[in-house]
Amino acid sequence: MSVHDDAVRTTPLVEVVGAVRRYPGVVALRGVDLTIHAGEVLSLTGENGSGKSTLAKIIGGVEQPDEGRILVDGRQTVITDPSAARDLGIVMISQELTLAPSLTVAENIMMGRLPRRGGRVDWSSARRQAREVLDQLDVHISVDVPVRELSVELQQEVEIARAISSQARLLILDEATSSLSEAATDRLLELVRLQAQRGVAVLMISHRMPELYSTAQRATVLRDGTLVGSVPLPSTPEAQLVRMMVGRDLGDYYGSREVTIGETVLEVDGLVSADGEMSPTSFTVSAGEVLGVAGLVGSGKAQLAMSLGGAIPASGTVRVRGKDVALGDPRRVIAAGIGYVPDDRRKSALLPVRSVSDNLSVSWLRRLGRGGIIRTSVERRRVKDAIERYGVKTSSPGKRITLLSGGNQQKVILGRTFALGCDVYVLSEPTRGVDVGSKSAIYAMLHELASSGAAVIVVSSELPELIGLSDRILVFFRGSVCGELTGDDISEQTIGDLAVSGRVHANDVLNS
Amino acid sequence: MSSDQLAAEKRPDSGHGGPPHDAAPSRAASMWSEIQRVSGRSTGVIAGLVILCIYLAVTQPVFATWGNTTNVVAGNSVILLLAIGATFVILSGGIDLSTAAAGAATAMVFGELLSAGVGAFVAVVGTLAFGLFLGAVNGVLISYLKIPFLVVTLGTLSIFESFALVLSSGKTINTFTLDGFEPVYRFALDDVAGVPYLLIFDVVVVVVAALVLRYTSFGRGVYAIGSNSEAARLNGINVARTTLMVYVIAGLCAGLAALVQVGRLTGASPNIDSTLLLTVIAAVLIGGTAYTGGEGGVGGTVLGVLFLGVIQNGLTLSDVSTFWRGTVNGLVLIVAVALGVGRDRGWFRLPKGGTRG
Amino acid sequence: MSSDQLAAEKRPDSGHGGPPHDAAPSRAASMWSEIQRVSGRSTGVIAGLVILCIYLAVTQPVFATWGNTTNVVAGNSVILLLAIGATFVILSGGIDLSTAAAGAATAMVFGELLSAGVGAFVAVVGTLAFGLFLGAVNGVLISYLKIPFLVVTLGTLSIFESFALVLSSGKTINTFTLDGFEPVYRFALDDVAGVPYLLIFDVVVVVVAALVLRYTSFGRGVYAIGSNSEAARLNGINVARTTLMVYVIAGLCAGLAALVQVGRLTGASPNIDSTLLLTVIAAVLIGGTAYTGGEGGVGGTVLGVLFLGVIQNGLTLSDVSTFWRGTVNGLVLIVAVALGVGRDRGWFRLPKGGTRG
Amino acid sequence: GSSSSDAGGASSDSLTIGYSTPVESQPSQQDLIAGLETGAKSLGWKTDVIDANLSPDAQVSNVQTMLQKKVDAVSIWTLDAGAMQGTFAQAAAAKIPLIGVNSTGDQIGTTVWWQLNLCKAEDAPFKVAAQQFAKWRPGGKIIVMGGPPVPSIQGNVKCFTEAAKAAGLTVLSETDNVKDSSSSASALTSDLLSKYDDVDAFWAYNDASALGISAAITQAGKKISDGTSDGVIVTGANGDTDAIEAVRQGRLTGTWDPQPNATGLAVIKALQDAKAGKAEKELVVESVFWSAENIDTYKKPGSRGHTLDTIPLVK
Ligand SMILES: Nc1ncnc2c1ncn2[C@@H]1O[C@H](COP(=O)(O)OP(=O)(O)OP(=O)(O)O)[C@@H](O)[C@H]1O
Ligand SMILES: Nc1ncnc2c1ncn2[C@@H]1O[C@H](COP(=O)(O)OP(=O)(O)OP(=O)(O)O)[C@@H](O)[C@H]1O
Ligand SMILES: [Mg+2]
Ligand SMILES: [Mg+2]
Repeated sequence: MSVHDDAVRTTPLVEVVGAVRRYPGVVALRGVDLTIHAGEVLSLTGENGSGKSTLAKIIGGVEQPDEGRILVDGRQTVITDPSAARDLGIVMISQELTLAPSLTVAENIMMGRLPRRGGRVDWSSARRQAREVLDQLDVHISVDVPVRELSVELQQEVEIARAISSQARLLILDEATSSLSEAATDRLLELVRLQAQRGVAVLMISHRMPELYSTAQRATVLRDGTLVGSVPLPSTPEAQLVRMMVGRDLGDYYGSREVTIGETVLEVDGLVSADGEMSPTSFTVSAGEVLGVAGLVGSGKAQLAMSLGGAIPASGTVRVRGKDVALGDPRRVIAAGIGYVPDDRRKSALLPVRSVSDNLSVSWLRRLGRGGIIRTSVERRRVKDAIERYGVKTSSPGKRITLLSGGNQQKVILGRTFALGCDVYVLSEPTRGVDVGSKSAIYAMLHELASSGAAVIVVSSELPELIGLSDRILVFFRGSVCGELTGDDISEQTIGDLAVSGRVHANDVLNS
Repeated sequence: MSSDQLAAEKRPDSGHGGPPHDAAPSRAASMWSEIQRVSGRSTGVIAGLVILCIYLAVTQPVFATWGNTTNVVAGNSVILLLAIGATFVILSGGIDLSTAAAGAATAMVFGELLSAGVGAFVAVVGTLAFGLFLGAVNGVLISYLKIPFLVVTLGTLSIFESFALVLSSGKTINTFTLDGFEPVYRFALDDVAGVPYLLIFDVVVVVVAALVLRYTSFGRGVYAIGSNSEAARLNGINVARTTLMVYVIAGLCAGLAALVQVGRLTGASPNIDSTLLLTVIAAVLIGGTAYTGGEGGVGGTVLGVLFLGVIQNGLTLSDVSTFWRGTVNGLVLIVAVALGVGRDRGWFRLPKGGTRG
Repeated sequence: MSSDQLAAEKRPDSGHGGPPHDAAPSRAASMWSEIQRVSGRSTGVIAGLVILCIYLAVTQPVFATWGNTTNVVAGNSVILLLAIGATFVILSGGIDLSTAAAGAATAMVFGELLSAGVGAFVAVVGTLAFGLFLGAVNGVLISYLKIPFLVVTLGTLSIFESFALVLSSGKTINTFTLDGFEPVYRFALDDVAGVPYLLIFDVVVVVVAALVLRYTSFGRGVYAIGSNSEAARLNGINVARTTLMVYVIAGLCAGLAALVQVGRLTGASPNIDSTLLLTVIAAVLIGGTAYTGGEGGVGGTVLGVLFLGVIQNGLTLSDVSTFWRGTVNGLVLIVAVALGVGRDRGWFRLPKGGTRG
Repeated sequence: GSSSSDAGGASSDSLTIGYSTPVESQPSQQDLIAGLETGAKSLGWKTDVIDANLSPDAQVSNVQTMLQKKVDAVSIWTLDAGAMQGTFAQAAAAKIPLIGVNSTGDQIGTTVWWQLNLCKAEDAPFKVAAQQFAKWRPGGKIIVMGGPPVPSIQGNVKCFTEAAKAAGLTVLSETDNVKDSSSSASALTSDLLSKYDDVDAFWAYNDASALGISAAITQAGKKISDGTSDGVIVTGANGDTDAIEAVRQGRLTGTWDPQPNATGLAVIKALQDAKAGKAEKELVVESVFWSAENIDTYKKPGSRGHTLDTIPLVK
């Protein structure tokens, strides 16, 4: 706490006054104030589309406010562009990854500040420095591979490495943890506290309550581009914070349902991913069941989802309602009644230059008419339905998807899949970047899908979510299922142990 | 490409080539929204086109005449047809460098078929089939053998070119007196009530292409692939087949263009106008179709072709010296597009903080 | 573009434009890794090149002679120089369609300067300066006025072309007898101990370009912008200035190419070889530089130029009929690249589950 | 008699003569090469043809290749006479005789000309053409269509235009078919016709353009005149087979035939003379104008019975 107290007395490191940002069709910020002190960890929260990223971008020099001013060290400053922000010691990890896919890890980490010797880039020291940061983060990858070849999580780690290795006075993390596993998240949060102790100010945007409570000293809440208020953490009760964000009580967060397990819908037998990351895996899921899949990064849980979704080539047998499914071909997989939501939204889900409407209907093309002819009336109707039903915040269905806030993009991706009326849903990190309110809405939808007789598989790195949702949990360890948990056996402890060591420690078993 | 260029080619408020959104189901309305969308992407070109036409109408009395208008149409039909094929390809994220060469090759095939004395119908069908075939060659190499499209179409460009030369050992086939040519000749030449068949044909082709792109799942697939082919694949779109189809369509358009070409010239020549390829691609891009794919449409392409066609026509009428033509041509082009960019960046609005880029 | 094509153009194991993998700081090591990287991207072309050379050496006694080798080098220097400029542009994610035209324009300026009798040094400097200027025109329009690069370079293509014509009203300036031409002529013609100056010069230019791209922050900026310009911008790389620089370099290369051209032809001609532009771009892409930017390098470009040059030389020596040349040319090109793709997709390995795509 | 015995003597030591063609795929070039080969064969010589395919740079390399192949003589049709001096110098340095075809240069011994590329003489084809036009349509309005802006073509355009004015004709417009294709010619013409619909005649620098013009005229609903009949007069040059047919069918008033096949023979003759030490500065091959009047007497280039001794040369 002491750090916090000192901070309050000093002049704020950065102060935003009455920031307004208008976009065609929306006002993202309507006169928002924000102050952050050196050595303080301030969490900025609010619903999807409430303006958090926009505010962050304004501080980071990526966007210019239409009105309002910014004071740095009490002096009014115009942060013209990202490099100006850097010079002020403001470093930001933006919500969308900003890596150069064809360049190496080393170069991405050192981008814009490659060490020079005798006028020429000193690669050996560049690679050494990159190495060192990654070690701090306890990430063990070659600094010489192009980031294109890394998983989302590792790419996020590279992004983080870049940020913390640049001597920042203010560090902005816009949902930096959203694509990190629990373990990686903990490491990052530990680093954040460390930085804070060193007097670095951290502005942390996140939808994950536990993180805020474990790390932040204050929370500033936005709703619809207006400031709801700032409250001290962890003293403020979660319910109150959530109420500030959503404007109502959420009640039973993860929701629940009358679990009625029906006949077996999905049979997986000896499923192997061609890349060898996942060794033969077998299990079944029944109608009305929600199966959670846990595991560390690289444990093969991602490959399970991708194989079932037809995203990567795989062998083995998969049956839906007794019918064999041809693997490695999304078309057949969908036809067989499997709906898949990939975890890498940017790379494998969004149609970037297209509208919200197109991003929804791309999943329904076959259903929007007969003989390949699309009935735009049906299309418009369904798009409208989906936007309402899944609470997508957009000024019009014609708006370019990439102009939506991160969470709203995710809702579009989920919505188009849920609307397919499939037998089996395979959802990889379904609530990545989604706000608390919408999360519980999505959980409700998953329950609804399940109760309507679908088999739902949720692959997630958020343990609370898994535990809250799943009737049964498979834990992956080194490429194969090392444990299956049901009922009371399901706990952070057991899952954690299995994921890390592949076995449950005796004492836990005793406890349970 | 730099984000700025991206910004310029895919402008934030530039709408998109997809289905009409806020449009009532009625055709009229959707046509209107089409126009809005096109104009959104190509203000500059429209403005430029209007200004050009006014200028020419004033300075060149002939310009505004119906006769001259039909000239422009007839004189640019070949470019238009090729450009429509190119639009499909570019929307899907590719580029077809072989399109002009394919045109020449199919033209020669048409000539040979006629000289072989097969009737008009067979000759026409044969030519179109051959066009399809050439397109399929590109398509298969690209979509199934996964050879980069630039390499493939660069290669087929020179193969088709040489094929055209080989067929008649470099000579132009004079089709005028060949029986079977008559109908095609009439088609390229005659009109109903002053409206050339060519004009009608062009309109039909454009409308069909626009409808295919907007109201069929194939068309939507083209946009999806051009926008993010992995996402398209995961949503059950048959990427390989769609890509193949796209190049086949380009081949078919080359076939159509060949027929018009031969019909107008009453001869099939193996020599390719070296500027044709660039003109075609230019027309598509000027029309606001993003060269990175996923965005644009035939509406814009028509604009692009008209724009370039009118410039040429104007240069001839106001007979600008051969040497200076290029300068005028280039300046008009850049300025017109700059107008559009300027509009989107609000150069013409009162200066206000935060014009982005 | 479809992911398949992407896959094909940026292959998983295709290395990347970045620093040497296991770069021991030593030049030798980094050169070696450079070679590895290039070969990683362009197996097919290397294989094709080797096969071609062996075949020609066997069938055409003249081919393997030093005289013919220097002939190939000299005959492709212009293409090489333009291609190096184009490599910078394409790496940054752009394309410069005006490069051949810029070459012609600068050549004419050189001719005029010589005819004006300003003396070799001034003429050369003046020409290069003019090349820089043309590049700067492209660069400013693209990076600061944010006009799409395709439109800009398409426009300047025809402007430069027409400028070249205007300068001498279409006539070729015969520089042979002009005093001041002598040094340039010697440079284009003579050799030291049998090694043509041109060869030495080419090597120097290539090495400098390679070093700039790998060991200067500007060079890295070019890769960063081409790979993800938004990322570059967020990391404080001056996107606009780097983009400008890239086109300026292309202009400078056009100037150099012009000097070599005039030196070889002993005359400055305003007429542009219509295939030059495509040849230059083809060389860069065949060399494994991804047309989407951010990946590749001059090493590959050299390969590409050699490959195309040797094909041409081979066709001439084993005098293939003109009509068939194109076919051979195209086939060799496609097959060579297909070899590379095939290797990466394991067509030549024992079939193993899950070749992607 | 005697010259043929020279030939006999020559054939004893076989020579290889290289020909650097600007663009082999053009029919007239093929005829020229055919003539070259017939001539060479009749002396037991060999030919080595290399195509520059319209690239001056390639042409430079091609000549160097010939020098490496150690040919005994180089004949060349320069794409760009202004841009070959260096190459010529190299050939001269290698003591290899140079025969130019429609091309000159300091080191070029003999140049074989197409008559229609020369404008000095009173009976220069395009002067004759101008007078012909004036005879057909006294004081008529004409349009002149040149080609790509290269000196030789511009020379021909100038030659005709001046003669035409001198003959009292009005030149409505002088445009260039820069793209050099029939289609671009017809596009240009359509535009021009909508501006000058009272035009009497078109003169085109080559047949491709002329045929494009003719197509556009028919599309504008006008007739093509055979000279005497009414309609628009259109003449081209090159004597391409499709142009000849067009003349037969009345779609072209006439075309100037430079007799490329004979030109090929003339190249061999020039070299023969050079060996015999009686080289002339230039040989001019007669150009023939084919029109309705004489088209029935037309023979294909190869089959006009020309030999090295009966080349139709302008004295
Ligand atoms: N470039 C843009 N053009 C138009 N609208 C935009 C643009 N960027 C953001 N918006 C809109 O501004 C609003 C705020 O977006 P912002 O990204 O700040 O929300 P957020 O709080 O970060 O949401 P999330 O938690 O999902 O990231 C959203 O409605 C979004 O659609
Ligand atoms: N935009 C949407 N929002 C919500 N649900 C949707 C949407 N689009 C499709 N669906 C649902 O997905 C399921 C599959 O659609 P499908 O068209 O196959 O069913 P359908 O009975 O043929 O629908 P319709 O009768 O409208 O043609 C249906 O339950 C449909 O209601
Ligand atoms: Mg956000
Ligand atoms: Mg239905």
